[in-house]
Amino acid sequence: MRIGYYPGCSLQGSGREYSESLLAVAEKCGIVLEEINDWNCCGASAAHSLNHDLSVALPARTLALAEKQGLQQILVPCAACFSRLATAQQELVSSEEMKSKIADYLEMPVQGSARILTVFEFLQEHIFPVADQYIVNKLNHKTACYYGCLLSRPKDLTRLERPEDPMEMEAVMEKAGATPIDWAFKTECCGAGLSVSRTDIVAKLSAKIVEDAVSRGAESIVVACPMCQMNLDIRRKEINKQMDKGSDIPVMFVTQALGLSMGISADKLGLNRHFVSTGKVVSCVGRKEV
Amino acid sequence: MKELQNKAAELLENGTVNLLIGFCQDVSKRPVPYFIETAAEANILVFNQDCKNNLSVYLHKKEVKDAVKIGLVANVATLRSVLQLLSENQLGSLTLTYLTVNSGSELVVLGSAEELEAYVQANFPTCRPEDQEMLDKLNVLSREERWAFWKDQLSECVKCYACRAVCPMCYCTVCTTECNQPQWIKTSAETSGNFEYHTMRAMHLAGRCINCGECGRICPAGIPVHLLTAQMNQEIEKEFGGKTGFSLKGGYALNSFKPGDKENFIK
Amino acid sequence: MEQKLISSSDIAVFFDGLLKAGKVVVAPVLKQSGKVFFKPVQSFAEVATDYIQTAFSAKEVVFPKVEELFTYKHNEDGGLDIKDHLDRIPETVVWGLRPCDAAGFDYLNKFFLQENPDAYFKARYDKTTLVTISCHSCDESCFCTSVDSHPGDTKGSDILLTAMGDKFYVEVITAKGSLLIASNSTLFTSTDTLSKEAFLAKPVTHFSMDEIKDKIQNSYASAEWKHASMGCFSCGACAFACPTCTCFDIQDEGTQDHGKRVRCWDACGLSQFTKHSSGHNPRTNQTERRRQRLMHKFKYSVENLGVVSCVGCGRCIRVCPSHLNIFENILSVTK
Amino acid sequence: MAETFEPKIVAFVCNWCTYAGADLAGTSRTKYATNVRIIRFPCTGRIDFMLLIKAFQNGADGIIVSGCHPNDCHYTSGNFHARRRWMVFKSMLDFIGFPTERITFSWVSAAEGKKWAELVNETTDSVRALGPFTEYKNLDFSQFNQIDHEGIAEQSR
Amino acid sequence: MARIGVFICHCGENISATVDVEKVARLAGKLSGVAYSVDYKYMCSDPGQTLIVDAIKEHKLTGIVVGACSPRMHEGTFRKAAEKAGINPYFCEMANIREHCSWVHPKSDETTQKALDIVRTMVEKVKNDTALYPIKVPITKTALVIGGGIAGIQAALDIANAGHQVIMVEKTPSIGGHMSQLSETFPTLDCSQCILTPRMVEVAQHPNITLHTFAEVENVTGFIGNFDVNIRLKAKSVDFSKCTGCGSCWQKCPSKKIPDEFNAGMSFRTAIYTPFPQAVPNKPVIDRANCTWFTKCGKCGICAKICPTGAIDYTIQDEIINVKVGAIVTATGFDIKHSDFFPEYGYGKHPDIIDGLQFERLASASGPTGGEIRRPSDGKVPETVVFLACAGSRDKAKGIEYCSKICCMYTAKHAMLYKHKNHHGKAHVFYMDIRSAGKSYEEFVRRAIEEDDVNYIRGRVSKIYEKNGKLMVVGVDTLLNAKPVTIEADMVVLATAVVANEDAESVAQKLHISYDKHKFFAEAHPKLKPVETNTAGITLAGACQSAKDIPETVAQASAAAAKTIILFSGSELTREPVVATVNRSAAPVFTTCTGCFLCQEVCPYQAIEREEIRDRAGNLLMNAAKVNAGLCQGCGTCVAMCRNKSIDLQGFSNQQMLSEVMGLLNKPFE
Repeated sequence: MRIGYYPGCSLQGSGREYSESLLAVAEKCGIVLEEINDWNCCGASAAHSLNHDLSVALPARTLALAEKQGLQQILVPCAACFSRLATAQQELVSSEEMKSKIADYLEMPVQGSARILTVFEFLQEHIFPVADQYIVNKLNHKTACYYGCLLSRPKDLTRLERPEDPMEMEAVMEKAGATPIDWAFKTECCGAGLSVSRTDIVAKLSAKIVEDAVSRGAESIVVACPMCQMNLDIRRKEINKQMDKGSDIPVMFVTQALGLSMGISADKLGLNRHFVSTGKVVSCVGRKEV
Repeated sequence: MKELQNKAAELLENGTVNLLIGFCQDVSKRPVPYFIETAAEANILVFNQDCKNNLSVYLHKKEVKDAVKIGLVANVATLRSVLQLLSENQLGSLTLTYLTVNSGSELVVLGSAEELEAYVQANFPTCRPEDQEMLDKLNVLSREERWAFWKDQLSECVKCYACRAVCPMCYCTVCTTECNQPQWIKTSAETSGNFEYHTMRAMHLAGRCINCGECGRICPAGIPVHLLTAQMNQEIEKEFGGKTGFSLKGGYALNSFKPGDKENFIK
Repeated sequence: MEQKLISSSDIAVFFDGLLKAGKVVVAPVLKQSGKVFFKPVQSFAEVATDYIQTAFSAKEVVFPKVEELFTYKHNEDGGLDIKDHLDRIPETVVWGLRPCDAAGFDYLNKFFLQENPDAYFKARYDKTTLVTISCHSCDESCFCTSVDSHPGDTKGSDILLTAMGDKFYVEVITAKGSLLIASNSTLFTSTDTLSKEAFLAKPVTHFSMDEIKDKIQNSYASAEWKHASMGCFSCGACAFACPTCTCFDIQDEGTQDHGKRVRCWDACGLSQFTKHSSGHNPRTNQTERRRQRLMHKFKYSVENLGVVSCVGCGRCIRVCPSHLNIFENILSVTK
Repeated sequence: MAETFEPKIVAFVCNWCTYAGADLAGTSRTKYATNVRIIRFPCTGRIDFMLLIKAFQNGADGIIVSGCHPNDCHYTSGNFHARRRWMVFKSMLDFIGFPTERITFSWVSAAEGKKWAELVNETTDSVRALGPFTEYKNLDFSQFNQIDHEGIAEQSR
Repeated sequence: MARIGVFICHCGENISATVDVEKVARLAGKLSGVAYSVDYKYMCSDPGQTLIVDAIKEHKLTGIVVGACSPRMHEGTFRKAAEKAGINPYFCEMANIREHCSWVHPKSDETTQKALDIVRTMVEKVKNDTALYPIKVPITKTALVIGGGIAGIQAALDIANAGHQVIMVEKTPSIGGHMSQLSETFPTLDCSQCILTPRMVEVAQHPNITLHTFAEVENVTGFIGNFDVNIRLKAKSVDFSKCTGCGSCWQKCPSKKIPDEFNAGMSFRTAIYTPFPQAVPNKPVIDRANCTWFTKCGKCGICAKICPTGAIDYTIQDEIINVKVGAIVTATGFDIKHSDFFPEYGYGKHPDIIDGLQFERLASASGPTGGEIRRPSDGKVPETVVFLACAGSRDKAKGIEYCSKICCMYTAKHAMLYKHKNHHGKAHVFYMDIRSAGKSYEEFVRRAIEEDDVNYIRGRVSKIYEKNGKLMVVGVDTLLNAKPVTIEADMVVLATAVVANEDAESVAQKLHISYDKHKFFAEAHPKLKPVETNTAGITLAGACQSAKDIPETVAQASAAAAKTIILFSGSELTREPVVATVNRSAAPVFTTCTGCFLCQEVCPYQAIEREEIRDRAGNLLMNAAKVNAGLCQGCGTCVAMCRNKSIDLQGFSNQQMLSEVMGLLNKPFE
């Protein structure tokens, strides 16, 4: 089964290591991800607040290209990109009128027929079946799985089993040998929407998240969204200011964690590129039971 | 062919069936429904593309009912009608064995209603292309053109009731056409009476007809009556879902309803 | 009987002449169903030429599938006004029927007009002239030669046309016929008798009436009837297509205040045909019904009217849903 | 013809809603066209499509079929079954090219006297506009009764 | 030959003002089959009716048409008149020339013509009328009450006190239902058990009531007046005839760790148990699923040893008894959603997030804490309690669009009870709207807010999570200051949605009654038949139909009882003969029904049965449909369904309807 791959901008910039680690894991498991040729911006954060048609047309173009490429499945790891593509797809399939309108804009046919995979669906369906034979070390430590907004909302789009208290990421971390904690801020907002205009608010919101995770004894925060990762990682200074007692808890991508357990080198997984050192986690590879 | 004949002989031999309904050929090689009671006769059986007759209609015949254990040489359409009939509580008194030839032209013997259902669902046919073509043609015509078409066609109807006679779903002991207290359908074969008869027939078969196309094939006046029911079935499947002659449970669209059924045509 | 010739090109002229003369001309017309029907036509152009046999016989002209016997209407003082419409029947020419159909008319004639004649049939028959065209082709269902007829038979016709290359050989059989010719005699040239053989179809002969006449007498009890009829669906197709089936049913249509009495075709094959109002039905099954039909054609009509009432047109074979074959049946029961 | 033509319209209605609705129109003296004749059924579920055909065959120019709104059926589900049957019947007629605009399906509750009056007026106007329904009546002039049928048709009127 | 009489009424001026009644009468007289025709000022008046009666006798009329007002008005009147004159009342038809003609059209020839058409139409119908006779159905004057909650109790007592036999079936070992679990009841705050238990005892002791606890209805056949019911008496393992209810057995029972249903799982009971101290009957049963004797085949057996009267009998088996009843009251009650239904509130992970029923038990003197409000996790008295009205109710996303109706009130009550017991505690209530429509309900809520200073916050709660021993309740206050609020609570009470019982569907199917998409049983008519069901003879009482509070439930129960008593008031049930019939005729036809039974599926009343038709020798010839006149309500849906007209509707037969159509179009309207 061919699987298309849409990285989107973040995974080439601030969230490079997400892409790197994902590809590394896929490679390890012998799965080829076909990048969609000439893919374009998904329009997240800006388009939908300015022009509805545009917000559909942008992701639709990518979908059209994928169809041209003959892909029935597309993996979209970035939470924001996923949200945009999935939304666009829904609009296309639900209205023939919209479909033809967009097709005119794009000057190429678009069906929106391809299946768009979340990173979790990808891991469950394609990695899990083969994972065990590649997992070499246990990532023994307590970890807080953080989903944020776009991975859990709206529930019909993200298809999580328990949208209010998802467990998909936990499943991955358990595979990696870590112990997910039960905490309260899994799906709270990290403030990404304001990450340019009102960094103070971002800090406040993110602080709550870090605080709760730490207070419940987590040694790492795992994410699957480049924005979450950026906020919790890059802005740690501001965040710490908001907490009575700062924290250096590392924030990594779920794929990095999985990569580690598969014995892929920290560098290859881009763990060296974080602001908050990920040394702690790397060091718990193969550590005794917690 | 040989295989079929042997199987038939065997079934008659070991008493699985008392009467086997199949086809033989007349001098000009046309398939003729044939009724076999002894293994000896089995060697004249034939079964090929021309065997279009829907033999299930004979299951309503008294002589056949009396034989109780019946073997039926059947094409898929025939099997579908048997399935539909079972879902309508008919044929209860019979034990049926079906002999058919699948797409791989190998003999298939079905001994039970469940096997029958499974086979039909696995080999479920789509609308015959020539019919579909006709339907599409008619549906794009203007209302007046369609009226003209059917008026011209139905004016030829002589009310020989062959369409009714060959239809396995027309199993009523007394048809409405024969009710005269009150007289629902004119006896005379004048066009308005013909309209009356054919609309009624189509309504009674809508959602029950299994599109074997026999009524159209055998009409001595060449009226494509089967198109009426074919069209109705498509409408019904579109609006209410459900296929005819598809399962033992039946599921007749016209005696069920959903509160949300289409009603945009109601003021 | 006189013989004439007419050139193929003049046929159209003659034909349209009849129309001009105000006659209703009923001729074979090809319909989109691919079948050929007798229809009143407005010009020779409409007439079908290439056909073996029409879907239904021409008997409709003199014995319509629905004959309006009369209309009735209540009047104010409680009485009933009754009108028949015989006076309105027009002069009609039937064009291009086959010799077998014409032979059928011969039988109809006997049936309806021997002793107490049927006014409705007579009114139509008297105003009808039959222009028959002999058969140059036939199919496996044709068997006229088995029933004392042949593709060039003049029985029942007023005029028989036989295509001979670029001209037609015209046999004028009856006075009605000569009257028709007279209407445009210039188109015709006289000739002496020619042999039609070369131009006629050669249908297979399965038996001869002489062979079966006696055997049929004691065939009533034959076991073969069952085989001959098990496949029968009990529809009326054969009877309605038949040129000699004359069974009918009389119905009143309308309300107490006004309506009409009609005579409609009926068929002995229909299960209700002999049903009594009590619910009892003397002919309980299809075997008896089919036997009745065939015996009537080959035995009873011979006894009652002195003619076999099957003309071998083969329609019943062509239309039968389960391809029951009348001559095969006759052969099997007279074995 | 057109301006003097008054259509004959038959209304097939259920006893519990539309018939009562028409009664209400009466008790509240709502005036409406005289062209409609009501035939009363216990329930729309009882209305046999054959009766509609019969009505047209016997000279109706238009037909109204009306009953309780969905969920209001006195017998809970009669109108639901009727609705399906109408839908199929209508598309059946459409397919044979029958002018279905001559049939008006409607829901009129016992409280909708006004709606009934409007329904009658609208239907009367639309059918009047369509003119007399000769299409069906002319069907019977079969070809071999070579006689002047209009004449007879006229007489027997 | 029909001899029809036509009687045209002037209705004073009402008809004659716009219709030329004389003309109508004159022309109607000319119609074929009409033997007599006359017009008169007031047909419905005594002289008018006498005129009809005399005319029928004098002119030997076989049927009459009265051209007057709507049949919905006077059909009865004139049919009586016809009967008086000695003809079958169903040979009388009314031509509605008032409501449908004279009142809605101006004075004109058209109007007169229309009147004539209407009359002619009915004349045609009368010609095809047949004599019909009222259908009599015998009645078994015993009622079955399913469910022993307050609804069932009320209905049973009412019916029994009217002097009829009642059989009550209760699923659990004791009657009492949810009401017996409640602490105090709004708006009076009187103790629930104090008002309920006397009623329970009354039931137990009533001479007309047979009580079957620990029993369930197995299946129901038959129809109004004649139901045939099988009841499964589940094996109690205790011989009640011997048991004195001393209780020594359950005091000694070793398996003590079974969650106690009565205390909503907040305490434990033993395997042999009486649900609660005031249980009726107050005798124990063995819960075999948890009894060592049954789970560990034959081990233990202590209760048998200890029992002074030797009432314990492990060999007792389920028993099916058959009863015949004339009417059934369905009072199977309701259930509530539990905290595990709410992901946003932690999927019931936290023991201190409880539902309303659990709080009732905490507040109840007979509850696990003896009436002190202590939280389940550690038994501490909570300082701050948050109450959530509308947990699940009125929430499309949760699939529960409806309002559970009782939550607003009992939440207020809960808050009050808490405050009364902990004066310094804080009670917060999150609510959507306060729905306190009911006698002194609003006052009650105001009291909670004003006197007991309960803090009402208008807004919903988005999530609850535990943080260092506190429950963080994150919600929003939508009023005035409209901003998110987080309350640190020690305990949270969810007023969870009222839902139908798990087994509601199967019960409905057993009874052949319909239910809505939420599995609440459906009433026959939302306004005019709120207690009847579509199955004649079966009524509804209480929350099995929709969420209700106690007074409403009791009222409906009494209504259901009244309906039953009305049914029992005569020895026979007389019904309009307007019912469907399947034709039958002499051999060899028997019937034209082909037995496809498509009619069976459209019948809303399960009135169509199968009949086996056999010849004299008893060989099965065919299965044919047969209408149960007791169940048929005469809608005629089956008639239009029947392809070959084998089933017909008396009073609206095919012949009648068709001749109406013909009669109507018979003459042009000019």
